[in-house]
Amino acid sequence: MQSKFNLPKITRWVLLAVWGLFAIFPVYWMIITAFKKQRDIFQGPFLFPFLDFTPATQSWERVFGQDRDDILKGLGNSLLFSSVSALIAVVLGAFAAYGLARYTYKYGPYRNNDLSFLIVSQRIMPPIVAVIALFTMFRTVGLIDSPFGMILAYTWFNLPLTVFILTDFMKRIPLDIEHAAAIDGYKKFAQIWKVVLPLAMPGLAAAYLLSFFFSWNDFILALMLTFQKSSTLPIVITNMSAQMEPRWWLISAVGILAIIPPMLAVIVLDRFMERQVLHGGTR
Amino acid sequence: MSSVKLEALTKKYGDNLAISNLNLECQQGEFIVLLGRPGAGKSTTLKLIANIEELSSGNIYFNDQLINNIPTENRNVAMAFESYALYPHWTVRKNLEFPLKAPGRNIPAAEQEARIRRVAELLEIAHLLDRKPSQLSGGQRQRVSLGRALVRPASVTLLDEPIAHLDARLRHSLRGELKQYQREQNATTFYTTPDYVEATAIADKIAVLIDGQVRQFATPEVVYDEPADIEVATIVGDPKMNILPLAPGATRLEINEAWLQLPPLPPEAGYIGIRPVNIQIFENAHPYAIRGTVYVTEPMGYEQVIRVEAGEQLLNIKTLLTTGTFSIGQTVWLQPDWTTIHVFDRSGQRLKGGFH
Amino acid sequence: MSKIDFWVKPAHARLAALGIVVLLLTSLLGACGDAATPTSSAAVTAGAGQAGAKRFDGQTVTVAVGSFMSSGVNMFKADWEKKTGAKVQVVEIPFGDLYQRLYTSFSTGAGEFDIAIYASNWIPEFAQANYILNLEKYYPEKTNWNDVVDKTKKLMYVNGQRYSVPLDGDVIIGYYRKDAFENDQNKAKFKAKYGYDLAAPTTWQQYQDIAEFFTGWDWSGDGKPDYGVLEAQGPKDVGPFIFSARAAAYAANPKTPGSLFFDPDTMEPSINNPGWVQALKDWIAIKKYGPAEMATYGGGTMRGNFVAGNYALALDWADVGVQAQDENSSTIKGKLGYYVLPGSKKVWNIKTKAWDESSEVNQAPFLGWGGWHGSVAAKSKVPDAAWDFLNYLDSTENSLKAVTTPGTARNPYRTQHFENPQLWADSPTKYMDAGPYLQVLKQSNSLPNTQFDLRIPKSGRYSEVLDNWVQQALAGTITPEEALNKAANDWKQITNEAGLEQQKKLYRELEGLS
Amino acid sequence: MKHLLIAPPLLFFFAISVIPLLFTLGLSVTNTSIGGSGSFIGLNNYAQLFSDQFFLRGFLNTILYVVLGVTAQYWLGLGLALLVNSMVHGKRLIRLLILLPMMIPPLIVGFVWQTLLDSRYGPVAGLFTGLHLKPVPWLTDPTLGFVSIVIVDTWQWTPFMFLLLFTGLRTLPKEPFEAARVDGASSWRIFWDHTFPMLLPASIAAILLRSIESFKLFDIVFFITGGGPGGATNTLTLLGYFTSLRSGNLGYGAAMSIILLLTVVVLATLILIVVRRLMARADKAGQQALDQFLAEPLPVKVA
Repeated sequence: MQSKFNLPKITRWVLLAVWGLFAIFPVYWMIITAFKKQRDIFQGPFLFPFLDFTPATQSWERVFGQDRDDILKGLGNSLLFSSVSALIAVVLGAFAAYGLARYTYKYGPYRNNDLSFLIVSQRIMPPIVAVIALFTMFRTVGLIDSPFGMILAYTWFNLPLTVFILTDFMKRIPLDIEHAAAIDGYKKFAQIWKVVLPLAMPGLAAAYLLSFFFSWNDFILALMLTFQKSSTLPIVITNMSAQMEPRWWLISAVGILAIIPPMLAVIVLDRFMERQVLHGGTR
Repeated sequence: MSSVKLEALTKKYGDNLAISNLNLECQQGEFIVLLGRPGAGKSTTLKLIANIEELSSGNIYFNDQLINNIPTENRNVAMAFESYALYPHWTVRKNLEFPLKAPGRNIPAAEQEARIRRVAELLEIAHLLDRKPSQLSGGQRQRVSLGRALVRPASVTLLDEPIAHLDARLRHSLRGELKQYQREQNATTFYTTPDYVEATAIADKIAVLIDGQVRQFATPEVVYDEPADIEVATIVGDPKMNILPLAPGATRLEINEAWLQLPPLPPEAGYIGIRPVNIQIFENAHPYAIRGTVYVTEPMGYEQVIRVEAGEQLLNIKTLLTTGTFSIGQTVWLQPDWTTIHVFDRSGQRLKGGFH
Repeated sequence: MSKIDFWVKPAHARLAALGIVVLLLTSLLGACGDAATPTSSAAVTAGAGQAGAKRFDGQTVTVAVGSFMSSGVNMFKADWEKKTGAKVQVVEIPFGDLYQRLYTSFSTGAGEFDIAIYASNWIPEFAQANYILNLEKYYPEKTNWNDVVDKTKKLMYVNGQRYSVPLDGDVIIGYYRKDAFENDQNKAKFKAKYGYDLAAPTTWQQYQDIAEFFTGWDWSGDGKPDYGVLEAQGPKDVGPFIFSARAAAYAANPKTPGSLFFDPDTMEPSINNPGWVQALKDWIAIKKYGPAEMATYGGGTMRGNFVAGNYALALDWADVGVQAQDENSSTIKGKLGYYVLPGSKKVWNIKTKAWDESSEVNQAPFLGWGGWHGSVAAKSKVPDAAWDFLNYLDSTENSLKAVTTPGTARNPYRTQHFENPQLWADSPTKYMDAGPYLQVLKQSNSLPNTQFDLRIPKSGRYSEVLDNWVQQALAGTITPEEALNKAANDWKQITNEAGLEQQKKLYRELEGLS
Repeated sequence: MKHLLIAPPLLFFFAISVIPLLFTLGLSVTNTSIGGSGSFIGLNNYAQLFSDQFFLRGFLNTILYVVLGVTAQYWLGLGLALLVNSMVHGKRLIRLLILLPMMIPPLIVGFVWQTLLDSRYGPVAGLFTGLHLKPVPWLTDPTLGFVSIVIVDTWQWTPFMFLLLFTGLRTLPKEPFEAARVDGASSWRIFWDHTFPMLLPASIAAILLRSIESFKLFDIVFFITGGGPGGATNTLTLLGYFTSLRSGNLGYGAAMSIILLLTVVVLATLILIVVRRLMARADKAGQQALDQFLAEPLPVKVA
């Protein structure tokens, strides 16, 4: 639409194709690895099933056999923690971003910018060492290895991200539209819920996806804060992994399963990201 | 459907005074036009009434009740924004529905539908109900915005230049219908515009806003015939009134080696104003007329506006097209109708009394 | 705009923020302390008196285990549960994080685990800290204790008391490609080039010769040039164990027992003596006989690669032998030969500060990492059941089943495991030629100069430091001498931090010097 | 009301973030280690850090990763966002494919690239030998190892930039672009005069967040090179992890984390000062254009 780069169509497609190849090839590699025997991996490079190597179902037999319960547990937990925590982080983040975009805060010497700093600084802290303290805190309040604890941890982890991303989107929503909702008889909360949030939809969708991805792929928090019943997929994968023998075929198979939920999330949320929601609202 | 009283409204943005000591009182059901140039404080006044902007000081009464502390959503005001402020994520129908469905309104579904129909027909947007704002033209959006303000009963309806971006035909037809509609609804309406023609056409009363103050608040006729000061006089009327400075104690007007005898004026008179329609123009030399050169001509339908350079003055003259054809650079003769002049003192205030 | 301003805010504002934070925190912590009175108590010992009830009815035993060891536990879980009425909950912990997770869990309060299954190297540290139970009171009921290999037995004692149940035996051995070694053409060529017969190497020099010989040409017949050697030289992996195993031949002098890592009299690190330096030089020298990526391979990658078939020599625990039997991974089933780690004819003597040379080869097999052992957590509410489960895992029958099943990570550690190759051939592994394999393992476990790994507290830190510096030398950024001197310096610092006398006492005890 | 809005993140800050921060600060002045109690040693850990060549190398690496990686990711992400934004067909699928690398669990990313780049069984090496070139030692040469990490990081995280910039693009108003197009401006000019400045807030958010994440770069290095060869690809978080959690030297590891934290704050501040300059300039240019646009055309005297 607006910023159309008037490159020739061919050039555009070529550029995209180059990136696409770069982006997709490793994924392709993962997919075919899931159908290799271990020795095919190390005798490669084999790129084309049936031509280079005979596809094997070894990995899938394990995925649907002896490892099924672990994988299902990991998938279920990851899905629950990631989707719920991302939702909470986005909703809370949206409200906070709205506040930072629309109001002036003054807590002692702290203004809006200091508050944003405090919030985003949580993200700066490298989790590697913090996890030990987190572990102790979680244990004190009995949240270790509990779904609630994990959702809390991921919400904490992603909230700074969502606040930061969404503040910009909030600032772009014309004030008049909100005022219109007030005039039309709606209280602040309803204004935010019915008008502001839908208009921040591309931002919300992006923030949700990023939060989802971060929780989905988190390793260190899950490592420290879960034992068993709340272990997530990355932990399950790591447990299957390479220390003893490089079961890359098996890990790849789980990897294929692991990208399905985030892909679904993208497919569902993509339409919102694309929307040029603010167009047409104002002069 | 309230009477409205604005008492000493003041709005400051930092050190800038946007509205200073603004007073206004109107009856229930009146159609008030706030007329003023851009930046005069029209929109701000509406926003203060709606409580979108916070008052710096002053009081607002609806039906003689002080409502300063009542939040926007409970004031029961309707408003059409200059920026339209449509909900871009909803269809036109949902946009119109939204105020009807607000908590506490309890409007039956059938009535909602009827109101939407009625407004959509009035504004000629019935065929657009299922579109989203981004699929509308600018004019269509403005009509939706206006529709959203009109669709529901409100204590006060605030319309911020609601038809400014419509095409001429619609603008014209809507003026009348809008007024009619609001009268039917018995709605108190505040309407802003910089266009005096529109203001006169639609207003029960015009409030002329200059520098955040009401300079004159009266019926359109009074504002036109008896402008309170030079600034009001120049805002009201198109093309604007010719203002000629007078030398102290002057008894005649001298322009281009000719002079015209003035009617008797009070001694404090500093300026006279003559509306463009009150100057006759002749192609040939004429007694009791001053000479000038045509600077530019603008035909406007059956009329024309001619600007004439006369001495140091650039005078606007409005006359019928049939008066003659004038070309740039042509020498013409002008004759004011002294019975219609307005007289202002040195500070620009109108001097009372007729000089006809 | 606004987003930017906060970064350039004067510092005092943020300092003040920190002040507030501290205040809040202290009050918060106080509140937590009051609120967190433990309410969960052990309601598990009930049921013991009920007639007809099974022994551990209603009890739950939670087992923490390093990830890839879990199947060696899981396979016996159901049977034991049926037998005793208890429940077993297996908690898998990613291998690399096991130490830290066990430690945090042990040290920070009510234990999540009743049983920990972990490296025997950590037994002394956990025992000293009283994190694990002294098992002496249970051992009398153990019937198959005597059968455990001697070296493995020693791993379990701290202060003369047993703290663990053995589940695994870890010793590093050598592998070679029998098919390539037995090829007549190769034999002839090798003899012509090096002047001695091609056979499993007995010294590191031979090892290097063989590696050189098999590098750069296609002796495996797959159309691509092959390599002489594959070892796990990658950083942050098993490198320190492999390197120590190589150093033992040069630095574990039978005349000065217990001096491989430290001078037991002074706790002066030995790792920068000429013996270790020689081992490091050797290790660097074989780089060119392996693929370039060998520098990044950890143990797992190395195994997968080796059994896929393009390498003549390798060093590893017993695992390569097992993995080679799996034809999904391996092209070398039946083509594998084994040898006790090569030795050296000169050994450094830390007392005389000279090489002791002899015509005899000094062989010093290395018990790297020490093997999986199980301990009962000191805070376990169900110690009896926990012991019973561990004992069940180590029963004569079960242990044999475990060590012969692929993927359990349990390697032979009982005399009986070594004695009947036919059992291996009949097991799920379908081990081909188990005889020589078991022979070499048994021998490596029982040579008089077989060396223990470093087992004193902070062993993880010692080996991380060693790894860091050795990696530098491998990458060629510093010389071997420099690297090991720096490592030795860091070791001194670690020892001092942990308390030199304390470390020395324990080191001597664990090396059997007292 | 307004206080309620920002209460949750602030609450999280005080309830969860501050404790680990203080805990880490506290640890960093002791010699606490797993398997032993610690005592106060003042700033010794910090002093030691600055003579620790692994730390110094890791520190330098971390900064280079951020600078190179984030720069590459930003421009690539922006380019992709513009390309996709201008597409009419197939956008959905393309977006999904572009986002794909971000969805893959870190351990798998590690092994995929490790095998891809392996000179023996990796297809990249296969490509090179196919072209009769010598295999490139992607992972075993210190410099190339470093470059490889940047490439993988870029592969995985360019989608992050893309996502934020693309959604940013979708909320820009249409009118200035239409006006500029009517004025006959070239795509290039439109980009520099309008798109880029208007996208700056979104860009800053994206760059800042990505930088913060990049400073914590861990899993890619961990799974691909383990910091090797010879520490050439180490990062501070990787060192912190091994120091604290693997070898249990908590005090020293905590000191590393604190230094990392300070570095991020300082560098982020610097980045933002520069960006703010840029933005101020862009604002000024925009303001001038606007002024010109608003100024009424002066009445032309026709002589």
